[in-house]
Amino acid sequence: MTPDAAAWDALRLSLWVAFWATLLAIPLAVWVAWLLARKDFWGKAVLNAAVHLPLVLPPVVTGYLLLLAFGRTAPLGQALNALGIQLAFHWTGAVLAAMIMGFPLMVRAMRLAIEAVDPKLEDTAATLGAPRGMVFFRVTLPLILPGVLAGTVMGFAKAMGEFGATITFVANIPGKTQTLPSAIWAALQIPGGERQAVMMVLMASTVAIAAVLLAELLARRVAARIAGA
Amino acid sequence: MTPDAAAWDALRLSLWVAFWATLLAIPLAVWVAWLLARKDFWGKAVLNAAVHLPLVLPPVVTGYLLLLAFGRTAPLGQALNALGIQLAFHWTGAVLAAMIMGFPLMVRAMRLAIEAVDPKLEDTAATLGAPRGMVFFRVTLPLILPGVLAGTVMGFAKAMGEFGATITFVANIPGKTQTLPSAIWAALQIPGGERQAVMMVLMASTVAIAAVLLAELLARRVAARIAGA
Amino acid sequence: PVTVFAAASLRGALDAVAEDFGADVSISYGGSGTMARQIDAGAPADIVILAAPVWMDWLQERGILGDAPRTYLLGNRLVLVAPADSTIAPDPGNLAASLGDMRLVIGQRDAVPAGIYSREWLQATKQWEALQNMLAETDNVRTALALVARAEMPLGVVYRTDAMAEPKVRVVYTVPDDQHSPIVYPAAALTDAGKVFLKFLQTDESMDIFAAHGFAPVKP
Amino acid sequence: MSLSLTLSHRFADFALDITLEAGPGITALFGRSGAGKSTIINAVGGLLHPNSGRIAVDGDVLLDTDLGIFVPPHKRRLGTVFQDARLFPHLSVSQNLMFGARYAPRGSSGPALKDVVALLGLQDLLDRAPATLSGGQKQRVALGRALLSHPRMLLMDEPLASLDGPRKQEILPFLERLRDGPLGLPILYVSHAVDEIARLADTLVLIQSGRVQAQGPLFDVMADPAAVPLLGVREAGAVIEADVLAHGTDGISTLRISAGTLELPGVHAETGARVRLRVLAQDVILSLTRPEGLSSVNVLPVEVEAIHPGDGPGAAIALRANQDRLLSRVTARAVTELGLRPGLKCYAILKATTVAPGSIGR
Amino acid sequence: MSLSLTLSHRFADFALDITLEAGPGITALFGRSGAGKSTIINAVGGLLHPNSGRIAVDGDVLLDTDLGIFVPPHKRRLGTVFQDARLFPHLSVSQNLMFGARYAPRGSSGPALKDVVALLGLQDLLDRAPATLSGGQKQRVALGRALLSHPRMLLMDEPLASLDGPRKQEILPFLERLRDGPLGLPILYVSHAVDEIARLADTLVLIQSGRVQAQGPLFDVMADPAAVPLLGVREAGAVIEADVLAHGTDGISTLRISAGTLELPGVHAETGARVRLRVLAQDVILSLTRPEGLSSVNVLPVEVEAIHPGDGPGAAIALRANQDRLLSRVTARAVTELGLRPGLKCYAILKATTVAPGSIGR
Ligand SMILES: Nc1ncnc2c1ncn2[C@@H]1O[C@H](COP(=O)(O)OP(=O)(O)OP(=O)(O)O)[C@@H](O)[C@H]1O
Ligand SMILES: Nc1ncnc2c1ncn2[C@@H]1O[C@H](COP(=O)(O)OP(=O)(O)OP(=O)(O)O)[C@@H](O)[C@H]1O
Ligand SMILES: [Mg+2]
Ligand SMILES: [Mg+2]
Repeated sequence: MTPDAAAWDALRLSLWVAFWATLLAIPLAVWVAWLLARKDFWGKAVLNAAVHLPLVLPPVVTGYLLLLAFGRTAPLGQALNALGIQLAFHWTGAVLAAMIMGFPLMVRAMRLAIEAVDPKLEDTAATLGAPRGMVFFRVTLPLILPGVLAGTVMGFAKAMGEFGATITFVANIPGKTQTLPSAIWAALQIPGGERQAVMMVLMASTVAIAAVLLAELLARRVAARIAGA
Repeated sequence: MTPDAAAWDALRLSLWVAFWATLLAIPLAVWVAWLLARKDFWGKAVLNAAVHLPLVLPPVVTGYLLLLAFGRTAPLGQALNALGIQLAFHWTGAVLAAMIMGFPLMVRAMRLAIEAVDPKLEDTAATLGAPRGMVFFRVTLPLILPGVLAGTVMGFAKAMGEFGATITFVANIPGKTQTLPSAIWAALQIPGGERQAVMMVLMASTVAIAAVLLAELLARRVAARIAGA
Repeated sequence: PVTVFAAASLRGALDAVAEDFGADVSISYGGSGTMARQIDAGAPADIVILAAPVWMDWLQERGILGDAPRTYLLGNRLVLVAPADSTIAPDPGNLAASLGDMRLVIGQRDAVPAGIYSREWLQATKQWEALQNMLAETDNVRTALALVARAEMPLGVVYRTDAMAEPKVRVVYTVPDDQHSPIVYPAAALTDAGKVFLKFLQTDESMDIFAAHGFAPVKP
Repeated sequence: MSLSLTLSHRFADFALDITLEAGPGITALFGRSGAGKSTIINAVGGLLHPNSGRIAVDGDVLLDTDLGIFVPPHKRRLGTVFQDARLFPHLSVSQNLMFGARYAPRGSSGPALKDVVALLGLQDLLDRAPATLSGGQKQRVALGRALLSHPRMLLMDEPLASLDGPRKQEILPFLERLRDGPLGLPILYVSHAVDEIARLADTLVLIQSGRVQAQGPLFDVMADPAAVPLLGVREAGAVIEADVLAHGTDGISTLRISAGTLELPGVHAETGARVRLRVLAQDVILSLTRPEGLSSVNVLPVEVEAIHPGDGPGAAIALRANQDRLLSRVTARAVTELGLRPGLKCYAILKATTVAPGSIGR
Repeated sequence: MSLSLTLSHRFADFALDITLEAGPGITALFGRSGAGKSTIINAVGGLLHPNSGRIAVDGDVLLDTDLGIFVPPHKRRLGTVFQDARLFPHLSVSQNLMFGARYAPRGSSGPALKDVVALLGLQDLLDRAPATLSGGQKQRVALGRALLSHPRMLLMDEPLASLDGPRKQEILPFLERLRDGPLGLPILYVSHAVDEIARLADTLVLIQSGRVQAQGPLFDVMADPAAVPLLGVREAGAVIEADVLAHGTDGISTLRISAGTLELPGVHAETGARVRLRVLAQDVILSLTRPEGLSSVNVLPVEVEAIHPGDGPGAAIALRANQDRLLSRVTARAVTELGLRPGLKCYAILKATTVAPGSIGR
């Protein structure tokens, strides 16, 4: 038995969604992680809690909240719609849902990496004349690369696997918003659909494992360069 | 409107499940993180991929897989049953599901922390006569404490929020396996159930945020001790 | 193409029916509550088919459906199933006796339509109280069915349509349809395309296919 | 160039209260471990925001806590060599070296990469990762990195502590050239090694427990017999200036000082140049008569100016040799036996080979 | 105690090939930056698994790549002081100091905590976090931590590099006492400072580019004029042994060596003790006649054994003073003027204040 066209569609969409979700989340996650790791500011606790919230809430709830915020009838959704941006019931919404669900994982990994950077190295870069932004891009960022990679792969895996929030926010329209997890879920709704589901589970796993191993490889390279091997 | 008794029951159970899931997962996660961070062995890639799998798979699938492995009719489940350990349809199963779902998050945080520990410090401890295990407990572990805390809080938050795998594996037995997320989900399935759901979402969020902030506080203490402030 | 939002338990039958429709049909399956909320939030559906009348009522109250009359498209029956190779022969009026220390699997009592019907039946036969601590509730009927199919639990209450599609279970009892509220699948067309598709679903050919999957026609 | 600095900072168990003025050239900070030297360097570099204070380089205020001025480190242009090397672990040696180059203002100048690489012996290390370097190699890269950032002043915290003697002997003249060359690069230099300081410094600041114990031109602080205990008995000695008269074929040069001529080996300055000589107090022998038949040919008529008995069995004798001041360390017994007293005229014998190679003077 | 070591290891750009034997006492490794000293320390400590080699301490084989023996570091009991302090950042100073105590075998002994704390001046730092220590303070804690782990041998990689002179002068005698006391603790000691090595070492190993250049008893390697260029011109000198005869009331002690008596300040040994004196070649002046009226009272009749002209303008003169060997560094011109030649009898003048305080000898 081979995966049917719908399964391939779902895989394609999932990859697309996960790709964009991860890509868009990286800079934001790095920034939030940096804020949480290095800055003290009013509302830091709130930000920290907010970042973790998608972990705690049942994904359906997150999906509903998204629907409430960005639905076609919601003011925010209407405003965005006026700008030509449609989120609810659209693959872009799946991207948003995947971003939000993966965000805590990305931020945490990057934050840990940032906390491990010796601020003395950043200070040293400053004494050599590098302004703040340059210090970040030439010292901090390269040093946290393994953490960024770790966060990215976690975010990507989560984006590939996200189901509850996605199906609630963008529904499960084959070829349009049906991601692999939604398709798997749908397959499980008919007796005998397990084989189709197993097929798709294997597809999802393969992609995710490939991503994990690729990230691992890259991280090893970075580490090897630092170790001088 | 106040939460009804069932909501309090669900909260109690969720806390109980999350507590055990986190507690039991910590040593295992630390160990796996250490293996992945520090050792090279045959099958490392497989282990790494396996740890990430629950992130990628829709939770329902994870729940089914658990059922396949630990169900009453599964050999493993029967073996455990013979030992008096019951998982399926039991809160212990919810603990297992929560552990598995939170595991990738815990391992990743701890692994990043371990990778940030300078092996030279561990070597130094060895030159002072400390055998491997002691080096781990007196040097490595205290140094990765912030990472362990981060992982723990992620695992705990995830355990508080886990729904899909849990309900598939242990179903929903009010007072026995009905966790807060599953109560929230149920409330959302009833027209007008939103208020009850909001109530429970607030309960879950409060607990999780408290956990996040507590962990933050502890991590700050540890960091302050190291900085000598 | 026609976009259909349909209750998950229609999966299979509805796919088969849609194959014969002239144009492209996209069917987004989901839980009734979720879909109702999605329709409310402006989902691009041409037609919605739910498994629970309450959610259709809810949509109507919110004025989403206009004054288009709702259609009760299909009906279904509740059955008691056991694993195919089990020899259990329960007394439908006293299930507790057959369960021993095992549990009866039903959909969530208040959340899953099949669970609601099951509760009504068990209440009507006065065994709800006795079974209170002998239930295992699931988040949808399919999970309930799977638990019985895998012999995790000896008995479960599911739709007849599910039982028919799953060879690993055996129907041990069909619940009389006067012991719970009628099981009906209300449908509402939201667009003209939806109306066309709804008409198509109601053709005899379509109804035959539904019937072959175990659905019963609804007599208004 | 001048550095003017007032600092006050409190750590849990330590208080720093410093006021110091340094003219152009090299200002050395000398003091025991924990005296507060690195803290000063950090404050000047902008890595420590002191409780209160004012720091100005050439009238350019870098910090003034009263006025709320705090110039961030990257705008200070003070190349810093830290006590620990602090190399960027993700960059190769050459990338570390060139890190600061792009932030140097247009038109600023400094030593060239190839000169620094050659001086520090880094030719074979350019592609290496810092993690693979030896302790001294790391320190050399850190030194090179600071030199190549085109700073307007260098802050150096024990930059040569883990280097071998020969390498130090190569680097010291280079630092002197930086100071004396067209850049006139001023250096704030922390060291435990008195010989390094005595050779390099123009201004010497002695720091003890967070306070300035003595400060002033090197000649004064070094030739002051009262500073002997702080500098260490074996390290005290005067510094005198000399003109190079001629270089002999055997490598011995003849130099003129105000009191006569000296024959010294290892003088690399050109004929006619003015050089600085360090004469350790312990290398100056006193004789009542002009000695004959000695291997030491440098004998100067001197007059005893003052006698400072030390804590131990030695005494520091301040001598005037025409315009120059010398310091001799003799035993207290010798003071009695030779009848040394202020005003006594006698002879100072300087061992030719014990005169530290002088730096080329200004 | 003896250390016997054969090592061969290859890094990308560096090859180490070492065979060395060290008897009891202190074995010094001396060599330029990047010579391979820390690599040897790491291999002995078990932190580097060399490509091939054999290491045995007192016949106890720690490594033998041929036999596949590799004793893990924690079983070697070699207290190591690394070039970088490597303190445990999460532990206080006192916790760092006591880290190794619990792993010491029952009945093993070593210096007491309070002695080490007093010696290293750590009294006020015990509750501090390593991050708040100065560079020298860190190094002192690292030193104390290694001392307190009751090792059977110490490996020290430039342990005093960032310490001030006075502190060094306190620590060196302590190390000597460890070596000479009941523990007889052997030490493998890396240093760039010749004076430290000349004072401490029993065996000296000169390492250059990963190879042993010279090794042997300190006296031999140090007094060998051929080693002068490796040690540095200003650092060469002989080591002689002397008996303390009497201590004068003015702090000057009288010592007997085979060729006569010396009057020296700063000798802290008891009357009757045997001490070791270092006489720098540059501090020995030669005279054809017995000089009179000099502040220097230590004059020994000597015979010229050999003359080694150096690369520069100086020459190293090997002298025999009865049983003892001395080294004098004079200018080549002086060799001619004084007519120095092997067999010539003349007088060596030793400046009393220039003799390095001797270590208490065996
Ligand atoms: N991991 C490594 N990879 C490659 N080369 C290395 C590595 N470790 C050390 N080296 C090289 O081996 C040589 C010897 O290093 P080592 O640290 O033993 O020197 P050292 O004698 O201790 O020098 P220093 O006095 O500067 O500390 C150096 O050239 C160094 O660059
Ligand atoms: N962050 C800090 N918290 C508390 N005390 C500190 C801190 N940093 C430095 N100190 C203390 O301030 C004093 C001065 O430290 P500093 O590093 O300036 O000494 P130093 O003169 O550079 O010594 P060394 O020669 O050992 O490097 C020391 O006693 C040190 O312990
Ligand atoms: Mg310092
Ligand atoms: Mg080294």
